[in-house]
Amino acid sequence: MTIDAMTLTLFLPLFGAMAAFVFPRVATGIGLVTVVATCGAVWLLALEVLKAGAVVTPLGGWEAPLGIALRADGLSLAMLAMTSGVGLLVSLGALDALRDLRQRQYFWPLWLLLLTGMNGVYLGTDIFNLYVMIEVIALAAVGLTVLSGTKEALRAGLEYMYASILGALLFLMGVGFVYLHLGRLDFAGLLEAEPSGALSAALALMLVGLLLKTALFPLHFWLPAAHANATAPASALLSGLVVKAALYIFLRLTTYVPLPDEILVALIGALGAGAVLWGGVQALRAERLKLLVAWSTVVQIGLIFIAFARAGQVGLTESWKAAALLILAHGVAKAAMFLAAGRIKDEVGHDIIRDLDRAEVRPTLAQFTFALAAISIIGLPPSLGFIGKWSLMEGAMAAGYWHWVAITMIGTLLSVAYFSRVFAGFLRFDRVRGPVGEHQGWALADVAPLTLAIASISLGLMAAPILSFIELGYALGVTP
Amino acid sequence: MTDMPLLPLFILLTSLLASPILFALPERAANLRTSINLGVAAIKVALVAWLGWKVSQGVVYDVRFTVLPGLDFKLQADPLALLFVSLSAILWLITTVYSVGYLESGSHRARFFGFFSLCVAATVGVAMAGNLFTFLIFYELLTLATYPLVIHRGSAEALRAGRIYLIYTLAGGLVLLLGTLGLWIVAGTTDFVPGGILADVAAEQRLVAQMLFVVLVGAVGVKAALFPFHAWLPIAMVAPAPVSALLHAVAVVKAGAFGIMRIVYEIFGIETAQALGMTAPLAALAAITIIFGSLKAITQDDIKKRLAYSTVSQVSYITLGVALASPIAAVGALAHLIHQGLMKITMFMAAGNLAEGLGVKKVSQMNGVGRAMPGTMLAFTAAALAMIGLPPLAGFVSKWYLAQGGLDAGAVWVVALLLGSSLLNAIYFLPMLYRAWFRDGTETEAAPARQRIGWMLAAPPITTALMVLAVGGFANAPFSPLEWTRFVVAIEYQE
Amino acid sequence: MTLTVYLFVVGWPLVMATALLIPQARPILWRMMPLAPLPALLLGLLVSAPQFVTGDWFVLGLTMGLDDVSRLFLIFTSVLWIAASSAARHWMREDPRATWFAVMFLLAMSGNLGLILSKDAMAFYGAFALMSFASYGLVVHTRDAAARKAALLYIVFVVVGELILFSGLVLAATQAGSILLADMRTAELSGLAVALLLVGFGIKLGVMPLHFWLPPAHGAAPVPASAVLSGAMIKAGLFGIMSAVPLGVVAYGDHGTVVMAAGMVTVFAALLLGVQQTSAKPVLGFSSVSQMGIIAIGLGAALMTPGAWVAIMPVLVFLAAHHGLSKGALFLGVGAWAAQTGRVGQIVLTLAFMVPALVLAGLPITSGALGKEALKAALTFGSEVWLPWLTLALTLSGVATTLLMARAIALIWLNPPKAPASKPEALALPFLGLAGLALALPVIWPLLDATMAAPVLDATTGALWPVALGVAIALMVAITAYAQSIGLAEFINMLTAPARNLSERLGNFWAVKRRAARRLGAAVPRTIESYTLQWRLGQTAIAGLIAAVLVIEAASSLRDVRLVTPALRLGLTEQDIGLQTPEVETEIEEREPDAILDEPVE
Amino acid sequence: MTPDLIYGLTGIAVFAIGLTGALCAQDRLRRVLALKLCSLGAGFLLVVAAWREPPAAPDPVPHALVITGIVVMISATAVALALIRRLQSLEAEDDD
Repeated sequence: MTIDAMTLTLFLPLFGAMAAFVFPRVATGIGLVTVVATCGAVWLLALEVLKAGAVVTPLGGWEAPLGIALRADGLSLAMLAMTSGVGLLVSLGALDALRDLRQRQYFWPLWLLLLTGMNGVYLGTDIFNLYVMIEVIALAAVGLTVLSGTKEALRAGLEYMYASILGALLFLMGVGFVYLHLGRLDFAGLLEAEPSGALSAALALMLVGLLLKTALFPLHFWLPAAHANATAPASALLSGLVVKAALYIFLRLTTYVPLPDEILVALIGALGAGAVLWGGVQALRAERLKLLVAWSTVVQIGLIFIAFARAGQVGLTESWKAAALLILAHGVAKAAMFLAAGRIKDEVGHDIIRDLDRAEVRPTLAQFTFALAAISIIGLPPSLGFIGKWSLMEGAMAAGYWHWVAITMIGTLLSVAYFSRVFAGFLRFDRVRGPVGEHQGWALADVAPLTLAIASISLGLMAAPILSFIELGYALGVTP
Repeated sequence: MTDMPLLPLFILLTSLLASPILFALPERAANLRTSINLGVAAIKVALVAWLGWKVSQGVVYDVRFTVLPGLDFKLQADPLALLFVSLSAILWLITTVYSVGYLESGSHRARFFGFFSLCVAATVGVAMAGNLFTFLIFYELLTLATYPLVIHRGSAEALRAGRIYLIYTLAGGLVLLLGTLGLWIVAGTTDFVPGGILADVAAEQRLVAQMLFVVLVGAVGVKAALFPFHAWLPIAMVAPAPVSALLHAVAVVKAGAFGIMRIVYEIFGIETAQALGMTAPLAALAAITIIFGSLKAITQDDIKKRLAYSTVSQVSYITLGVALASPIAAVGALAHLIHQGLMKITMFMAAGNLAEGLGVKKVSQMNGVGRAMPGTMLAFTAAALAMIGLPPLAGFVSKWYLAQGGLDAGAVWVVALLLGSSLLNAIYFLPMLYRAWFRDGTETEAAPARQRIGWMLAAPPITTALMVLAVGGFANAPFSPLEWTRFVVAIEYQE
Repeated sequence: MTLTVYLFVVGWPLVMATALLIPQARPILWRMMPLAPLPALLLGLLVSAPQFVTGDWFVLGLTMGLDDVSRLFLIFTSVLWIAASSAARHWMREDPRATWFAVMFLLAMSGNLGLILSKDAMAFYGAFALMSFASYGLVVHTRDAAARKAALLYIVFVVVGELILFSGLVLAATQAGSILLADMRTAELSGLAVALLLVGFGIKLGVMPLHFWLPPAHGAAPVPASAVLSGAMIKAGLFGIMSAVPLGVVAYGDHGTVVMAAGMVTVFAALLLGVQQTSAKPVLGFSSVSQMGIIAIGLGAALMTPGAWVAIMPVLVFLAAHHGLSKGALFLGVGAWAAQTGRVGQIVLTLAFMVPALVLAGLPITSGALGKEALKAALTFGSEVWLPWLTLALTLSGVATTLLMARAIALIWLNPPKAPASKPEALALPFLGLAGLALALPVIWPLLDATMAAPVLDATTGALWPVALGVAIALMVAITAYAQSIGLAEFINMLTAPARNLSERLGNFWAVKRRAARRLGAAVPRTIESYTLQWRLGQTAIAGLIAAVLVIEAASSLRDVRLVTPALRLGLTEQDIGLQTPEVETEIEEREPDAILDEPVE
Repeated sequence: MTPDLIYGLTGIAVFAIGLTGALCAQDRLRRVLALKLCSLGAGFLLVVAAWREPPAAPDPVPHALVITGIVVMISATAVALALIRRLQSLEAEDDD
C-alpha cells in the first residue's frame, strides 16, 4: 500500500493528536506542523481531484462493500479545504488566545482529533464509518467546549455531550436498520436501494440524529450555551466547522437515499425558517457578544436548511449547491467572527454588548474584522454569504417558492438589526470619559481572524470556480 | 501603454486600495495621511481624465469576470458612467482637501479617511457597474462604508441617525436584491444595455414587468430620497460636514438617482417603461417629492437640515427628467446630476465653514455672517442663486432643459412645477442670504469664537462655486457637462 | 466689433464690484464709479446698429448685439447710470455700508446694461435677474423698518416676476423653436406665453395692479438708487416686452385690452394713491407708476392692432427716454435739495426741481407734451372704439401728473427728506445735468436717430376684461398683505400646519405602538424560552421529529406517484437507471418554465 | 416468530426505553445510563443483522461494527463521567 494524499489527510492529524498528547510540552509545535502538513495533503488531493474528477482509495486494501473506502470529490474536497484552511488560521489565532498552559496542552490533541474526525467524515463512503467519525468529533468537540474549565462551560459541554451522543446513537440505530435491510453500508449500496419501511425508519432516525447534531431548530437547545462559553478558538472551530460535518452527511444522505418526500423537504425548510426567526429574535436579546454570535449560528444553520429546501423536492438536484455555498461561507465567516469576538473580549475585558461603548480601549482591528465577518453572515455583496443567499433566493424565486424568499429577507433584516447593536457599541464614544485610543489593542493575533474575514468577503468573487469545483465527481455512479 | 483594458479597474482600485493603508496609519501620522489622500485623489482624477479621453476616442472598456454561471462582475466605461465617475473623482479631490482641513484637530481620522476612500471606491463602482448585479454590489458597499461616517461623532444622536440610515438603505438594498434576482430570472441577464433588455418581457408579461419596475425603482428610490423614503437624509445630517457634503449631496443620493437612470434607460428602456405606463407615476412621485422637500425645507431652522430637504427636492429633478421620457428633459436630468452635485457640495462646505469658524448652525444665527466670512458666503450665495435657477449659473441650465423637456413631452404642468419649486427655493434660500448679507450680526450670535478657518476649508467651496459658474456660464463649450450629457442622451435614446 | 467688447461693457462694472472686495482699492474705485457705465455709453454712441455677435460656448450659446431700439435704450440708460453714480459717490461718502451699496449698485448696473445688449433669452433673463436681485441690496440699504418692509415686498415681486418670466420665456422659446429674442419677436407665440411675458415684465414696469412694490421701494432706496430704479430699471420691463413679444406681428386682442385698461386705470389710480403719501419719494414712485400707465396704453393698443406698432414703437422709446431722464432728475433733485443746508440753496433747487417736474407733466413743447401728442396720433392706427377714451386719458394724465408733482414739491418742504452730510453742490451737479438733458431731449433725440424721431397716427375697440383679473389680483394682494403682516415664514408655517400636525400625530401613534410592540417583543421570547426550558421542549422535539419523519415517510410510500430516485440521478443519469417514470420527467420539464414565467404574476 | 425477530424487537424496545430515558431523565448520571441503553439497543439490531439461517455462518461484519460501537460508547461514557465528576466537584466548591 502506498501512502497517498487521501490517507495522509486522514492519518496525519490522528498521529499528530497522539504525539501532541504524549509530548505536551511541544504540543503547540506538533499541532501547527500537523495542521500545515494536513493542508499540504489536502492541496495534493485537490490537484488529484481536479485531474480525475473523483478519487477513491480503499483503505488497507479492502474493497467495498466490506472494507473502508475513502472517496474524495469536489464537495468533500471543498469541505476539507475549508476545514484545514480555517483550522490553520484558527490554530494561529489560538497561539495568542490560549494563555493558560493547561488549556494549551489539551487544546492541540483535541483539535487534531477533531480534525481527524472531520476529515474522516468528508472522505468516508460508508455510513458506519461516518458514525464512528461523528462520535470522534463529538468527543473532541465536547473536550474543546469544556476547555475553559468554567462551570458554565462544563454544564454546556455536558448538555452538548448528551445531545451529541444521542444524535450519534440515533444515527447508529439508522445504520442498523440499513444493514438489516440492505446488508451493506456504503453509499453505492444506498444508491441502488429500493424504498422500504426499514429504509424509511432508518432515514427518519438518521435524519433526526443529524438534525440534532447540526442544531436545527428546535433541536438547537444545546448550541448557544456550548458555543458561547467555550474559549474563542474552540468556539470558532465548533461553530465554523463542527456543525458542518453533520450538515455534510445530511447533504450526502439526502442525495443518496431515495428522494425525500416533498412534505419532508417542506418540513425541513419550515424548521429552517423557525431557526431563522427564533434565532434572530434571541440574538436580538442576547446580552453577551459571544452568545449573540452563537445564536447567529443557529440562524445560519436554519438558512442552510432553507437553501436545501428552497425549490422543493424536484429542486434538490440543484439546491445542495446553494446549501454547500452557504456552508462554506458560514464556516469561514463564523470562525473569523468568533476569533474576533474573542479578541475583543480579551482586550476590553468583557463581552457584554451593552457596555462595549464604555470601554476606553477599542481593539479597532478586531472590531473591523468582526464587521467584515458580519457582512458575509448578513449576506451583503460581494461576500460568499451573499452569493449563497443569492443562489438560495434565485432558486426559490425560479421555482415560485416565494415564502422562502420572504423568510430569507426577514432573516437578513433581523441579522442587520442584531449586528447593528454590536456596531453601535463599537462606534459610540460619548459614554467614555477621557480619550479613546483608536489604534490600541492591535496585535499580531488579529491577523488570523482578519485573514479569515477578508477571505469570507473575497471568496464571493470566486464563487464561479468554487461552484464548478464542488460539482466535480458529485455523481457517485460516474466515478471509477 | 496606448491601450489599457483594465483602466476602469485601476480607477476603482486607487481608492479601494488606499483605504486599508489609511486605516492602518497611526492617528499621529497626519502629514503622511494627507499626502496619501491627496496623492491618490489626484491620481484618480488623472486616470479619469485619461479614461474620458480614451472613451471620447471611441475606446470601449469592458472588464469582467464570472461570479456565478452566466452572471458577471462587470465594469464598463460608457459615457453615462464617465459622467458620474468624473463628478465623483473631481469632487473627491476637493472634498479631501476640505476634510483634511475640517478634521485637523478631530479624532478618529484614520478611520474617517479609510471609510471615506472606501465610499468613493463604491461610488465609482456604482458609476461603472456594467450590470445590475455589479451595481448592487457597490450599492451595498456604499451603504456599509457610509454608515461609519454618519456615526463618526459617536454620540447617541449620531448612532440613532446611523441606525435609521442603515435600516432605510439596507432595506432598500434588500429590495434591490430581490428586484435583481427577479430580473435575472425573468430576463436571464442583468446587463445595462442602451434601449433596455426587457422589451420582450414587457410585451408578454406586462404585470411582471410592471412589478419589476416598481421594485427596482423603489429600491434605488430609497437612496435617491424619493418621497416617502426620504426620511433618512435629513437625519443623517449629524455626520461631519465633509460627509454631508460629498456623500449626502453627491455620492449616496446620486447613486440612487443614477440607479434610476440605469434602470429606466438601460434595463427597461425608456420606450418600454413608457409603454408599461410607469413613467407617469414616477414623474408624479418626483413632483410630489420636489414640492414636499421644498416645503419641509422652509420650516427648518438648522442649516444642514434645510440643505438636506433641499437635496431631497433637488435630486428629484433628476428623477423627473428621467420620467418625462423626453430627450430634452433627459439632458436636463443628466446635467442636473452634475450641477446639483456642484451646487450642493458648495453649500454644505459653506455650512460646515460657518459651523467651524463661527459656531453658526442655525439659520436664525446667520445674521451678518457675510461680513465675517465673505469668501465662504460668496460661494454659498452663488450656489443658492444657482439653485433658484438664475442664469448663467448651473441650476438655470438644467431647469431650462427640464422645462423645455416638459413642454416637449406635452406636460405643461412641469413648467408650473418648476416655477413652484423655484419659488419655494427662493423662499428658503433668500432669507439666508438676507441674514448673511443685509443684517448686522449681534455680538451674542455671530461672534462667540471667531476662529480663523484655514485655506483648506476656505478654498474648496470657492472652487466649487467657481465651477458652478463655469458649468453654467460655459454650458455650451466642448466637454462641458451639458455637451457630454447631450452625447449620453443621444446614446440612451438611440438617436 | 467682437464679443469681447460687449462682454467688456457688461463685465466692467462686475470687475469693479469684485475689486471692491479689496479694502485698499475702495477709494480709487469710488472715484472711478461714474466711469463704470461709460463703455456702454460709448458703445451706444459709436456703434451704428444693427449688430450681432455670438459666443457659442457661453451658457446655451450667447448672442449679444445692438439694434435701433436697444441702442437708444442703452444711451439713455447709461446716461442715467452715470448721473446716479456721480451722485452716489457723494451720497455714500460717510455711509458705513458704502461698499455694499457700491457692489450692489455695480451688479445692478451690469445687469441693466447686459439685458439691453442681450439678444438671446438666456442672457437676457440672466441679466434681468442680476439686475433685479442686486437691486434688493439697494432697496434694503438703510436697514430701517421701512426699508426692510419695502425690500421684502420688492423681493417677493421680483421672485414671482422672475418665475413668471422664466415660464414665459420657456414657452416662447419652445414655440419659436429658438432662444433668440429676435425669433420670438417674429414667432406666433401662444396667448399664454404672451400673457406670461407681459405679466413678468409688467411687474418690473410697475403697471397697476403689479405696482405694489414700486413706490415703497423707490421711496426706501437711497436717492441715487431711486434715480436708477425709477429712471432706468423699470424701463427694462418695457424693453423686455418690446424685445420678446411679437408686437406688430400677431394680434393679441384680449391681452391688448387688458393692458390698455390697466394702463388707463394706472394713470389715474396712481394719482389717487400717490397723493396720500407722506413723503416725496413715494409720491415720485407713484408718478412713475402713472407714467408707466401711459406706456401701457401704447403697448395695449399695439397688442390689439399690430398695424399700429410701427407708429407706436418710436413713440414708446421716446417716452421711455423722456421719463427716464426726467424722473431720474427728480429723484436726484430730492437728494440734492435735502443736501442743501441753506435756505437759498433750497429755494434755488426747488425752482430747478420744477423744470423736470413740468417736463414730466407735459408742459407744451417739452418732451412730455411732444411724447403724449405723438402717442395720441399713433393711437389712431389702433382701435377706434377706444380712441376717444385714450385721448381723453392721455390728456387728463397731464393734470394728474401735475398734481402729483405738486404734491412732491410740497412734501419736500413739509417733510424734508434726510440726507447725509456731503458737498451740496456735488450732489446738485448730476441733478442739474439730467434735468438739462430732459429739457433738451426734443433737440437731442433726432440727432441720435432721425428715423425713430418722426412719428404720428389713430385707434379703436375694447371689452370688460379687467374686472375678472382685478378680482383675482385683489385676492392675491389680500393674501400677500396678510402674509406680509405675519411674516413670510410664519405664513408658510400656517399653510403647512395641518400636514405637520398630522405627521406629528401619526408619529405619536407610531411611537406608542412601537413601545407596546417593544414591550411585547421583549416579553414574549422570554416567556417562550422559560416555557421551553421548563418542559424540555427541545428534547421532546427529538421524539416528535422522529415520529413526524416516520409518518411522512409512511404516508408518502402509500401514495401512487412518488419520486423515488436518489436526487443525484435526476439530473445526471436518468436514462441509465430507468427507475424514473416518464410522467415525472415531463412534470419536471413543465414545471420549470411555469415557475419562471407565471409565479411572479400571482 | 423467529429468534432473530424477537432479538430485533427487543433491540428496538431497548433503544426506545433508552431514548425515553435520555429525553425525560433529569439526573445527569441517569441520562448517561439511558444513552448506554440506546447504544445497547442499536447493538442488538446490528447483531440481528448478522444472523443467518443456522447452517450458514453468521455474517462477521456486524460483529466488527458492534465491537467498534461498544468501544466508541465506552470512551464516550468515560468522557461523560469525567465531566460530571468535574462539574460536581466545581459545584461542591461553590456550595462551600
